[in-house]
Order: sequence, then structure tokens, then C-alpha cells
Amino acid sequence: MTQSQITRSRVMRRIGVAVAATIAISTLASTGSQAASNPSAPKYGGEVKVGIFDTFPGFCVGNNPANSALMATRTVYETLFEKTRGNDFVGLLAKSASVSADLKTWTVELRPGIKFHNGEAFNAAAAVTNFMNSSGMNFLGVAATKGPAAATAAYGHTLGTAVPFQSNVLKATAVGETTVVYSLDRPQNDFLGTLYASGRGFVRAPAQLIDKTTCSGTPIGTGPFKAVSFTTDEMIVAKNAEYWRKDPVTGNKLPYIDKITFTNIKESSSRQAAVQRGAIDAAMFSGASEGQYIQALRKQKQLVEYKSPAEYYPSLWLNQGKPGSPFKSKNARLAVLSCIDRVNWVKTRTKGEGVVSKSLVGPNNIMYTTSGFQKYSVEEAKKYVEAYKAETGATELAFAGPTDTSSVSVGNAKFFQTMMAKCGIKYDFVTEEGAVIIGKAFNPSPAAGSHYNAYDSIAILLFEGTDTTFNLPFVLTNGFASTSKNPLAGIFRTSIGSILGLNHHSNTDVDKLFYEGQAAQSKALAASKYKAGTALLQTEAIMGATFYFSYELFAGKSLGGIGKTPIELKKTQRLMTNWGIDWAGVYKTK
Amino acid sequence: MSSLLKIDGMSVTFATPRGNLRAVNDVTIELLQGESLGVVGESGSGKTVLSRATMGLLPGTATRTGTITYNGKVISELPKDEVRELWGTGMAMIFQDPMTALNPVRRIGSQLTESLTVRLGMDKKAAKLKAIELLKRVRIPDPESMLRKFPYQLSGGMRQRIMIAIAVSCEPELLFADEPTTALDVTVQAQVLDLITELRKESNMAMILVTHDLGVVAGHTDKIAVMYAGDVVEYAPTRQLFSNMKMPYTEALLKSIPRLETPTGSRLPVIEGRLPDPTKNEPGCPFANRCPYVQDKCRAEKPPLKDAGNNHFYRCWFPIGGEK
Amino acid sequence: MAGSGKAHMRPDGDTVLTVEDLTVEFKLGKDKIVKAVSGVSFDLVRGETLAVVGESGCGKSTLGKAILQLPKPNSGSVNFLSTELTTLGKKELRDMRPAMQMIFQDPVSSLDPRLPVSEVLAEPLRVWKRGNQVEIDAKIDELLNAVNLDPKVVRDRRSYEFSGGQCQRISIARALALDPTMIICDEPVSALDVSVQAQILNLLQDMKDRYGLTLMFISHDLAVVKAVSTRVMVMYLGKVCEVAPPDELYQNTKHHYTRALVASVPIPDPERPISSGFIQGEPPSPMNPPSGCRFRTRCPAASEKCAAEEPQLREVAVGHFVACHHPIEE
Amino acid sequence: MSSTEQIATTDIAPVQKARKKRPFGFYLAGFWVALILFLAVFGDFLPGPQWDESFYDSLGVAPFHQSHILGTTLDGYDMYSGLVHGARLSVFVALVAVIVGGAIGTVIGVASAYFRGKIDVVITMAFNIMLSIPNLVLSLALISVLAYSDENNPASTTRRVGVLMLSLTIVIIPILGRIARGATLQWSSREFVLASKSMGTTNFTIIRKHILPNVAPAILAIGFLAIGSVIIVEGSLAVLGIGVPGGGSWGSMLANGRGNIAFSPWEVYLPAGAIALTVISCNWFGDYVRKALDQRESKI
Amino acid sequence: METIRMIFKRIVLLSTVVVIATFLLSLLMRLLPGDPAAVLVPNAPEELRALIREETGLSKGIFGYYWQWLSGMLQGDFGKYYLNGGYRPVSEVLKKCLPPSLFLILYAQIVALALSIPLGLISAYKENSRFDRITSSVLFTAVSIPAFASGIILSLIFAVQLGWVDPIGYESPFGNPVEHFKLMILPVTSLAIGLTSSYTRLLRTDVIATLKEDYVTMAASKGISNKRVLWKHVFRPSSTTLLTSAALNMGGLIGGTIIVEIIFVIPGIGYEIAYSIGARQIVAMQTLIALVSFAYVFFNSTVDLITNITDPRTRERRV
Repeated sequence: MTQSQITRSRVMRRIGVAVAATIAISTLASTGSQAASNPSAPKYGGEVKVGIFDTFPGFCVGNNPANSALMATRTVYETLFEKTRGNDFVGLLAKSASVSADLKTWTVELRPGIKFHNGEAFNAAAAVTNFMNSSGMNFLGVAATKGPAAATAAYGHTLGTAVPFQSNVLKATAVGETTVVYSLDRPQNDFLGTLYASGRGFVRAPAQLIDKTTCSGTPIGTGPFKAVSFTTDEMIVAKNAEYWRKDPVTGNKLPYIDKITFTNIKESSSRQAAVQRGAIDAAMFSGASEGQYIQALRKQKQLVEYKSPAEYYPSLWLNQGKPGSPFKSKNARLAVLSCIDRVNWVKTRTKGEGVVSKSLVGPNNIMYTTSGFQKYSVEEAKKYVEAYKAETGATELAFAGPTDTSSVSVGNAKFFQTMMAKCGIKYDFVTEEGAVIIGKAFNPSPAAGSHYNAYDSIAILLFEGTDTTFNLPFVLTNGFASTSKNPLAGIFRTSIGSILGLNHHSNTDVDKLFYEGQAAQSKALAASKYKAGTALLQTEAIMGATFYFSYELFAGKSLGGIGKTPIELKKTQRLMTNWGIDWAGVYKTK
Repeated sequence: MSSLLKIDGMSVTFATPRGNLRAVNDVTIELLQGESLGVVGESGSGKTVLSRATMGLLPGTATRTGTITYNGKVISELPKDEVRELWGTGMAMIFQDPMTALNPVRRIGSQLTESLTVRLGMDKKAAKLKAIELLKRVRIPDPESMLRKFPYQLSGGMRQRIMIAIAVSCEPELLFADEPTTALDVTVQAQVLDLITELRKESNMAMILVTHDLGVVAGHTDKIAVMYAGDVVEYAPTRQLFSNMKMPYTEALLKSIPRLETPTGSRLPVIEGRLPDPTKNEPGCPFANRCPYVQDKCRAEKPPLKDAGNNHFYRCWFPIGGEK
Repeated sequence: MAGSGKAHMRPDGDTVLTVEDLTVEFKLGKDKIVKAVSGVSFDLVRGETLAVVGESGCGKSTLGKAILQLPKPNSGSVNFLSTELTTLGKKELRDMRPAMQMIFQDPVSSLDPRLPVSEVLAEPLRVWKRGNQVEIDAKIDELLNAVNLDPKVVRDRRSYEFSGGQCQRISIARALALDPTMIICDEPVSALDVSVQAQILNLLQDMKDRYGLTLMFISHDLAVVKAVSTRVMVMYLGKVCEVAPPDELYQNTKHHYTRALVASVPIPDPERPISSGFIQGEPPSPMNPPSGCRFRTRCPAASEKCAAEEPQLREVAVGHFVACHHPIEE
Repeated sequence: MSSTEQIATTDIAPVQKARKKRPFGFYLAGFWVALILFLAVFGDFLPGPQWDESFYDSLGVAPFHQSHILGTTLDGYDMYSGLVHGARLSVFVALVAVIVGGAIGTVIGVASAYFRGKIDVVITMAFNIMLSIPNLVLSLALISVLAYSDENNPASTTRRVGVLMLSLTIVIIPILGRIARGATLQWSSREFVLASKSMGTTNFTIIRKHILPNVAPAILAIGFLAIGSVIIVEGSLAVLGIGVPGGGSWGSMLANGRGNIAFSPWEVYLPAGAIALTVISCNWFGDYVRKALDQRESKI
Repeated sequence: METIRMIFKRIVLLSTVVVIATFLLSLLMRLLPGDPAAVLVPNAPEELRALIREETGLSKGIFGYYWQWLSGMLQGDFGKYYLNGGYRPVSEVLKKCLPPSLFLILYAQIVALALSIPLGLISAYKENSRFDRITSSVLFTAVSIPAFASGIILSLIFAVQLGWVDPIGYESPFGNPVEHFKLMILPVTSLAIGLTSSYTRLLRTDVIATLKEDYVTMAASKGISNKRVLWKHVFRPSSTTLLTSAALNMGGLIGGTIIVEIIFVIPGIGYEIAYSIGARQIVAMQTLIALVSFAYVFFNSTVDLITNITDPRTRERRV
């Protein structure tokens, strides 16, 4: 299991919807309040440097920046909704939302008077344009009349990976200036999660979306900062003087800071040293692979730690669809999943920063259940290996998986290899650049003789949060339901729809349980359906998990106001997530 | 004529990985003003070391003993900087290989005027005029254009002329010429030797001409020192040496030179054997095991430098024609 | 002077080698052609020693190598033992090689420093499969004895343990190994001290007598040449000036260049200083030789005719040939 | 005739055997190289912890620990057995690349310089082209292409090590080839080659008997230096994440430990020291051979 | 005339080498198994791949592709990054990444030359002295420490533990010159260590050889001061080798900075090369490598040409 893929994966930033508000506020909320004990009035001006650990691939719908790069991107783009610390939704660009009784029509009211950085008005039409782009509807329209090549030419090089997440939407309609109506295919109680989301729900200026040549290089949003320049490893943003938000408590105009530079500092030790020394004002870290740095930084009195909830659940995906993969056999899957020494993994690889998994997701998630979860036992694993050999006539249980080139990932792969060897399982790893791995794991049009997912197994972070909207497309047999009336379903069910389920299983009982959960009118019913689905995934050994973890931001005391500026009174957005903090209310104390 | 240079009991030793190598042994030589001395010997005889040691141009691994008196002043004990004052203006040197003795990356003009400006303090213009005059003196046609040339553009004879011009530029009193014509063709050699002699006569310059060729020294020197294995084995005025040589080695050397008069097909006399190992200090005459007249005494004891009168010295127990 | 012609050829003699109109040119980049040897003709009669004399750049060494086809000459014919070498194929030429051998100027460079003497001498014998190991060993001892080296002492030593003279002895032994008919000696003694020089010259004479060799002796030193040769050919800038037996050449010099050469030889006699009076300057570049007689730019007797017309070799006395429009009159 | 028989034999200078007092560095470098070679060959038979086993209870212990003599990494891998195992990979990769690349380069370089003409022009050009791309970039490009794994045959560790060696070999060819060419040019102009030719020796024999033995020391000298640079290039590739996969080589150890330098600096210092010592030793030998060669050349 | 012809010949040779090298690179790219467009954009639909094949010329066979790439280069179109759906012109990346690399190389060269010229001259002049032996052994050790090790260790000591400078980053000299130089200290040092060693050794050897030349003795025999002999007669002919090697390193260093740029997070061309290779952006990679090899060949030829014109010795060889 290679966790740093996890942290680095450029896939699928997810959406979450709070159907059940079971999540406690971040345990570290008190840590955040340390800043409050150091009160200083917000000041305008100043420049800030931030260290991150992902690269910037570009800013169009098709570009999917990873976690920490999203933190930079969200200073330029905003979403319709944000999630609160109470796991509720608060409108950001939207004001409010309402749903019909059959859970199939969602009406969203937008905030009026917001303008994009280029002066364009943000209104219902702009919101629909964004939806049409990210859902693939526009692409389809051109493709239908002029062919796919023309569609590609018109809409940039790739479609956004948001397509399967929005597969349940049949149509979005602008009603007047500020109202958008979304018509759904199936009933869905957690639809708003689709409009939130790390990156997938970003709202871009229509002018940017139309021009495919500048789309990925010229981000134009509504956010507190305007993009100045970017390279693969650096993004510079400057204050948007026209920003719409005001601090609801003090009435101050936002943002405070003039300029922020986000730099990718891939090497953890360098990032740690830089923030510790004050060369940068803040740096983000991942609990999955950077435990020792987080622990070292915690001892630094001049730094403040901002920690996300432990809601990131990496998992091991076993590919049943690929020719030559052993995992068509349940015995093989059981053997591998019984061979995961989670306790020592957490100790050795995360330096104690992770939490040992007892389910595919953490206890904060509505899907959480320990039922059917495969426990660590070398003896059991060996028995399954024997059973696998007897069943298939194979001489050994052998499989391969990718790892990216970072030393942490290679270390993880090595650890995994040794672990598997103890159970008599042969594991080979292939080192490839993260982006290449993602490309080959989620391959919409594989060459003849190969498979959508090129790997026997892949360890990757796909599950997160407290709800299911973001997790669902990955566990279902297809991102587009077989009964879907979505006009895209026809052409995308084979490619885009099927690539998300990395394990390529064919158990439609899973689909059924999760769809029932989404259609449930009560939280309790939804939870029971989801848990049953998770239990089924665990019993059938469709995928496995090792641990879960949180993200951290360390900032010097020169930064004030982090997590102090709610979007609306009493509706404070989350302090820290995998896509960082909200920079609008941050100011320099010196 | 007064004494210009006096070398008294000079020895030179090199520290080598195989031990101390004695290159020059207890050499005593005197040179008058305007006089020319030929130092003759085969390779390994120490003739080149002798000339460089006299001038003080030895590498750091060498040790020199003995006294050198120049113009009545003992220069062997002087610090290097003061000796250097004499170089160029008092003593100058020309080298064997005109290909390597001129700096390949600097123009003839700058090499020629360097000592004029640095040593004589001339200004550039005067130095250039003087350089042109020097080039004329060494019979170089079109001297102006020559100043702008690089050494590679010249023939061997031309380069040797340039080198001579550089050496005589500060009107030295003593010229060391180390095999100045060995690298040249015979017809050119004759021209260069004549040129040197002419220049010497013009300015009453003394010269030490180092060569392996008795034929070269015969016509161009006043006296000759024959060297063998670091020793001066015979030292005499030129005519005296050729007409009345005392040393068997000198005789053997002279005989082994092929001459135009040698009848075709006749056998040439040879010197058998080899030079003694310069790192070992063996007793006896170093020429003993090659000498046709060798006797037991030669092997046991090294002969001292003997005086035959008429400024004729030799190092032999049993000289040709007997002792005086 | 310095002309062409074949008057000096002896077609009736027992010739070992006949060279006609041999030309060798080297290309040094575009339009830069060194005319090293230009239309030289001569022959070698069995048992004679022909000396080729001239200053550096006159083409004498190139001539020697061109005869051995190392490399092949640009034009002209080389007839060795009635076989035309220039047109031979690789294989046939190789078969001719044992009969013609060469000794080089630099005694140290002509021996492979890594090989012991026995290997140096065994190489040609092995290449030509002259006997088994025992026979080869015997031959090596014989050769070393012939050049006055004690086989017991020298067999296993390498070239750098020897003096120049000893190296040259080994080279001679190697050249003798294949019982050649002709040996070309390219300045074999010019890198040696005078005392050693005499040893080698004597040795060459001995070997010539002992093995009935025909020698071509290339040298810049007239005095050395005088000692060994039976016939002398003077070259200047790739052309032949004068051909004569040595005594005739020195006593009855006809060519102005030969006279200058003779006069320039340093004589170890204070009463007879060398003279530079006859010619001045240095030879012109072989890339751009003068028209007509190539010596005319330095010749005291040059006339307009010399520039216009190339002199041909003609006989001025018995066996004495000169290429000059205005030969020296007695 | 005045010359006596056998004259030339009596006056052969007795062989001057230079006192073989080798510098201290010779023994130091020799000891280190011998140690590394010994570990590379017999490392597996020596007692000690598994190199690829993570010791959960001893994460990041400092050197001189009772069961981990050189300590462990922050991830619990034993440093001593890692270094021993790394010796094998690093040395093996370097030796194979230099020996194979050197052999090919020598053959090409010697042939090119010996036969001259058009072949020489083409080969010189080819060398220049290859040398025009910096070592590291060339091996990066080669590895990224050659070790590309399509979905049906993921590049296995063995294949990647093979590709790594192949790439480094390709990098070595022009470097040693050029040295071989230069040395051959110099040697083939010596007269003994001409002498051998004039005796009818075939070109092949001349190359085998005269050129190769004389060119060999120069190649050996540069070959030692090349081993050092290959070890460095391999380390650099590892730092870039594409060295010997699985983190076995010294370079990979250093790359893996790089992030932990503030916590367990021995993870960096030990492999860096091993690399530096080996490179110093190789350079030292290269220098020694070159100096010996210079001395011999000056004698010749 | 002679010189102009020589320059012309050089240009022809230079272009030939670069064209062949880049063509071989394209050929190498085509050795990749499978569809090169799939390598560029692994998760794109077939339609998009077709489009990219068309755009890059990959659809036209090796010669067509190469011709399209080459003519694009000549017209200033350096190709694109196709990573992750979006694309960015390589020229845009180059504008950003060239200056840091050039500054880095320039400083490393200046530092290395400034140190090695006096060190080399003095240790050659005092050959086998204590100074010479100490300098030699220190430099010998230094040259054996790879840049990645020295970089990491320097950064640990001076940035992390002592905190004198920032461990990583790059600042433009025009925006913040002080910070620019401070940030450059460590990377320049780790690059310059090896360079200084090799330059000093080179110069030392060369000066020792030159000191033995007759013309140096000749110059000394004129009675001019040692200093003058050393600078006017020894240094100048010896410096040719040094400067040649320094200039050759300019090209080589562009590649050699990869490691240093990665360790110190300097957004230079080495960094971009490593990135494009890792991300299998073969078009961008081909362009970047072509530029480096062009730089190398260009510096190589220019230096050769300059020494040809200025150093009479090479002319001598030619004649």
C-alpha cells in the first residue's frame, strides 16, 4: 500500500454531503484557538509564502490539482456550497437550497451581485454553464453534432473527472438571474455534496471555459485572490480588491493579504525546515506519510498546528477485471486482505500519526461498520493462499502494483512487499510517476488486449469525509446506473463510468444498497443501507483498508485569523481539510 | 682582457627517486671578456646542466655547490632576486629547440620588447624601434611585419634568429647557447653559427656554446671544455686541443665522427661500453671501462685535473703523448 | 637543378628495385597539398648501398615509405624483384613484404615497449610461420648474436631497458629476421650519440656483407653517407638533384645545392671552419614549390631558364648525373 | 675492426627496479575496495539482520546499538545489512556498466583511430553526439524509455536493473571510446606499428598484439574514474527516484534517508560516506595508474 | 576569409550534430511500447489522442514527426506539456526556468574559477610543497563527494541546524537581490565544490607542464620577475585549457544542475527535465534535452572557434 500515492493522488477530489451530521468538530479545534489567545487586530497588506506538496497541472475542468495544490486553487475559485464544522452546508456562492419531496428536484438560490475577476457577472446562467462543462453535457452536445474530435477541440483536452459524480443530474436550468434548478434521475438526499467538493464544484468564469487555449493557464474565478502566475511548482495569487465577502463579525472587507505564493516543496524535510525557520509562513503536511515532521513541528513553540478531522481513508483496490489478475478469485483477495499488519504499518510508516482501520472508512463516516472486515492473521492468509492454489492450479499467489517515485512511496511498497512475503504472497511493484499511475489506473480507452485499470492492485486515497457522495462512484459497478436516463450514459457507461471502480467488480447488490441509501427519506434508514453496503464490500473482500489519517497545516504566529472568519454568522466553514484552509480571513500580524 | 666569469669547484646534484644524481662534478672554468667557450659532450655528460647551473636556472630538486664569480662579484651566494638582475642584461641564454623556446601564444613583438621595457625601462615606441633594429641585426627581412607574427608562422631558422635577437636585446656580456643549432638543417646551422659569431664580434660578447658536435665548436670557439659523466675531462684552447689532445676520451670522440674524407666502406672507430651510473659513486676514472689505454690505476683512483701548460688541463693518469 | 629524368637508371644491371616517376602527395585540408615526392626515379642494383641525402622536408623519408607502399604512392611505379608493387592486391603485397624491410629513425619508438625482445623478434617469424617454437628460438638467438647482443642477457628485456644504440641493434635484428633482399634504413643513426652512431654504421656494414643485402640508406648527414654508401642521390624539395658515387660527388660536385651541403658539414678541425657562404635562407614550403627548378630561389647561379624549364638529369661524368641548367664548372 | 664481439651486451644498464614503496593511500584505497568487493560477493553469507526487514521495535535507533551495529532507519531497516546489500548493487551496476561499456567503447575507439578515414569521422561524430547530452540526462532519458512498462508487462525489478545497467553502459561507451581513440591515435603513429605492418603483420594482429596492450593502461586509468562516476550517476538517479528500484543501492538508501536527515542523520551520512569512500578509492587508483603510466611513458 | 570559412564549417557541423542528436532522441521516443499519445495523455479518450497525434505529428511516422518538431522549433514553437488534460507551451515554461539555471551555473562558474585560478597557480608553482599537498588532497576528496550528498549535507548543516540561510527556494535577482544571493549560496556551493576541484587540478597539471617548457625558462632568463613570468608566460597558455573546460562545463552543467535544483527546489531547466521525464512528457522532454545538447555543442564549438582564432598553438596544429 503506498500511501503517498494516497496523498499525492491527482484523482477525484470528492464531494461530501451531510445527510447525517454525526461528525464531531475537529478534535484539534482547541489547537486552533491558540491563535485566539494571541489576539491582534486584523491588518491589511503583506505577503505570505506557503509550502505545499503537490504540483499545479493547470486550472481548467480537466485539470485536477491534488490536495495541497487545491488549497491554492481555492483562493481563486469558489464553490456553491461549503461544509461547516457541524457537517452542515453553508452557501458560499449560493445563498440557500431546497429539495422537492421526491428528492429529485433541487432548487439553488445564488447570492446576487458577485462578479468574476474579469468583470463578468456570476449568475444562474454562469452556474449552468459551469455545470454543463463539468458534467460533460456540453461536450456531448458538440460530439453529437460534430463528432468527438470537434468536441474535444472545443472543450479542451480532457473531460473533467466530475462527470460520474454528476451522472445523476439530467438537467440544470437557470430560472431568472439567481435561481438554478437541478433535475435528478434518481432520488438523492445528499445532492448538495455534488456542488461542494474539492475542486469538482469550482465555479469558473464562462469566458475562461469557452476559450480552450487559455482555459488551463488562466484561472478566472470569484475568489478572494486573483491568479498572477503559475508554474508546475509555484502559484502566485494577489488580492482581489472587488471580493464580495465581508467578515460577518467585524464587517471588515476581505481579504487582508496582498499576495500569497504557494510553492511545491516536494521533500518533506525541506518543507519542515522552511516553515520551522520562518522562510515560509505556513506549510501543509499529510499525516499519512509525514508523521515524523508533524511530530517535530508540534514541538516548535513559534508554530501553530491546524489539523483536519481524521477523515481520509486510503484503501487497497484489488482489480478483478484485468486479464491475468489473480483477484477474480475471492480466496486470493481474502489472502491479501488478511495479510495486512495494520498495527505495525501505522507505527512504522505513519510514525503513529495514522489510525488503525477497523472498516473501509473511519468511524466519522455514515458508511462505517466493522462487519465483515478482514482481520490480520498470517495463518488465515496462508490458508487462503493454499485455497487459491487449489482452486486455480496456480503455483503461487503473485500480483503487482504501482508506486510513485518518492522515497516514502517506495518505502511503503517495500514494507508491503515484505509483509506479503510473510504470508507466502509474492508482490512486485513498479515505480512510475504519480500522474502516470493515475492515467493508467483510470484509463478510459485502453489499447486492445489491455484493461481500463492496468494494475492488479493499487493503493490509493479515494474515500473521505462523513458521507457517501464522494465515495459512491468508486464502489459501484458503474458511475452511470444501468437504468440511467442521463443522455451521457450511453457513451460514458463503457468508458468514463466504468473506470472509477478500480476493482471492476460485478456485484450489483452493492449498487442496490447504496442507491437505496441515497433515496432514503430518513437519515437512519440511509445509514443502515450504507452500512449494509460497506459490510458487503468487506465480506466479499472487494477492497481493503489499513489506516486513516488527517492533514495538518503549520503556520507561524505571524499569521492571524486562520479559521476565524465564518462565511455567515454561526455557520463557520471547516478549519482545515485536505484542501487546506480558507485564506480570505487570514492576515499578517507583523 | 679581464676575467668575466669564474666557476670554481662547482658541483650539481639532483634529488631523484633513485637517489642523488651527480650531474656536474667539481668543475672549474674561467672565461675572459669576449671569449667563447665550447662545452662538448655526449648526452648525459652534464653539459646542459653546467650552463644552466652557472646562470642559476635550475629546478628546485637541484643542489649546487662551489663558487661562481661574475665580473669580480661572487654570485653563487646571492639571493635569487639579485641574480635575476643579471639575467638578460648580464647573462642571456638561447635554447636548443626554437619550436618550444618561444611562447606560442604571444606575438614576436611582445616577446622581443619584453626585456626592453621591463629590464631597460624603455617606452613602447622606443622598444619597438629597438626591436626592429635587433631584427635587422639578426638578418630578418621585413622586421615590421615580423613583430606582429606568432612563432608558429615562422620556420625553424627564423625562430632561432628571433631567439638570438631576444637574447642579445639587452646587450649581455655573456651568452649561453645551449645546442643552438641541433634542431636545424645543416645549411641553416651554418648560417646561424655564423650569425652568432658575428654578433659576438660586434659587441665583444663572451659565449658558452654547449653542443655534442665537436665540428660545431671547432670553428666557433676560443677554448673548449670536454665533458664526460659530469666531469670536465679536458679543457684547452681550441687549437691546442685539436692539435695536442691529452685525453683518450677526446681522442675517441673525435675519431668516431664520420668525415667526408673517410674512405667509403671503411670501418669507423667506436667507443665501447657505456656511461657510468650517475647515481652511484664508483671509484676510479669514469672512462676507465671504455678506455683503450686503461690500466689498473685507472680503475682504482680517479685522476685529478692536471695542467699541461698553455692553459691546457686534462683528467687522466696516462695521457696521450705522455705527461708534459 | 632539382629536376626529373631517368638518365641515371641502369636497366641492364641486376636491379633489385626500380622506381619510376614516383609521386607522393598529402592532403592537408582543402587546396593544401604537400608535394612530398614529385616524379622521382631511381634503381637499386643488387648488393649496392644507395644513400638518399637531403634536408628535412625534401621527401626522402616519404620516398622510403612509399617504396614499401606505406602508404601507397599517388602515381609512378615501384618494381621490386620484377614485381610491380603499386598494382598488387593486399594479399600479394603482403607476400612481398618479407623481402623488403625497414629500419626507422627513432630507435625507441620502433620497438613495442610492452614486448620483450624475444617477442619482438619472434613476431615476424610467427606471422610468416617460419618454423616451430624451437626453431624460432634458435633463430632469435642467431639474430641477437649477429647484432652483437648476448641472447641470454637481452631476450627477456623490454625496449626501455636499452640504450638507443641497443634498440637500434634490435631493430636491425628484427629487419633481418625474414632474410630480406633489401632494407631501407631511414635515418638509422641520427638519433644516436656520435660514439654509438659509429657502432651502428659498422654493424650495418657487417650485416650487409654477411647477408648479401641491398641497402637504401636515408640520411641528412653527408659525412655519415660517405662512410657507408656506394652511390649517393641528393634530393631537394621532392626532386632529385644529383646522383653519383660518393667520392665523385664530394670531389667533383656539380650541383650548387650539393656544394652548399658539403660546405655546411661541420668539420672537427679549427683550421677548416664551415661555410655558409654558398646559399642563404631556408627551403620554401613543399605545399607551394617554385616553378622550374625547385632550388632556383636559393641558387646563386639561377637564371630565367631555371624558372621556366625544369632541368633533367644528365650524365656529366661516368656514373655522375646532375639535374641543373648551370652545373658548377671546375 | 676494433669492435669486440658481444660488445653491446656488457654495457646494458642493470635494470633499475624502482623501490616499490607504494604510498599509504594505495593500501587504504586497496583495503576499502577489497572490503567492498568482499561484502558484495559474500555479504549474503555473513550473519546479520535481513536487509529488507523492517524492525518495528527499533525504528531509527542510532549506530552502535547492540543488535543493529550501524543503527536503523526511521522505518526500521538495518543500516549495516542495507550497506552490505547496497555494496553489491552499486558495485555490480558500476562494474558491469564500465566493463561492458569500456569493452565496447575500446573496440569502437581503437578501430576508429586505427583505420581512420570515413569510419573515424562517423564514429567521432557519434561520440560527440552522445557526449553532447549530459550523462545524467542521457541515462534519465534512456531509462524512462527503456524501462517503460505498458500494462501487460510491468517492468520488473530485474528488468529495471538491467535497463539501468544498459543505460549506464551506453553512457560509458563514448567516454572510454574517446580515450581509446586518443590513445590509439598516439600509439598507432609509433614506428613499431609501421615496422610491424612492413613485415606483413595483419591489422587484426597489430591491434591485438601492439595497440590493445599499450592502450589498455590508459583505459584502465579512466575506467577506474568511470566506476566512480557511474556510482555517482546511479546515486543521482536514485535521488531522482529512478535508480535501482526497491531502494537497495547506496544511492537509494541515501535518497530514502534524505527526508529523515533531521531525525536520523546516519541514514544519509553512512551511505554518502560509503559512496564517497568508494569513489575516492576508485579515483585514487585511477590517478595511481595514470601516474604510473606517465612515469612509464616518460621512460619510453 | 579563412576565419569566416571556418565559422561556416563549424555552424554546419554544429547543426549536423544537433539534428542527428535530436533525431535519435525522437527515434528513442518512438521505441516506447504502444501509442506515444497514450504515453502523453494516459487517461484521455481515443478522440483526444487522435487530436494530439495530429497536433504533434506523431501520426506522420518518425520522419514526419521529427520534421514537424524541428520546423516547430525553428519557428519558436517548442511543443507542449499535455499532462493531466491541460496543456502548457514549453516556451512558457522555458521563460520561467532558464534564468534560475543560468544564474546558478554562472555563479558556480565564477566561484569555481575565482578559487581555482589562484589555488592552481600557487600549488603548481610550489609543486610538492606542503601547501600543494594539502590543497591536492582536500580537492581530491572534494571531487569525490557527489553533488547530491554535499547538497543534502550542506542543507542539513547550514539551513536546518544552523539556520543561516533558507534551505530551499529561488528569488529573482531583480526583485530581491539580497534574498537571491542568500538562496543561491548553498546550491552554488554544492555545485562549485566539484568544479573547483576539477578546475584546480586541471590548471595545476597544465601549469606544471608549462613551467617545464623552454619558453618559460627563456622568459625567466630575461631577468623578469617571477610574478611576471607566472602571469604573462605561464598563466595565459595554461588558461586556454581551463577556459575551454569551463566553457564546456556550461553545457554539461545545465544537465548537472538537475540534482542541485531538485534538492534546493530551484525551478530551473534541470528541474523541468527531471519533471518532464518523470511525467513522460516526451515532446517537452525532447525539446528540453535538445536545448541542453544544443547548448553543449554550441559552447563546445564556440570555445573551439575562439581558441582557434586566439590561440596560435591550435593554428600551428592546423598548419
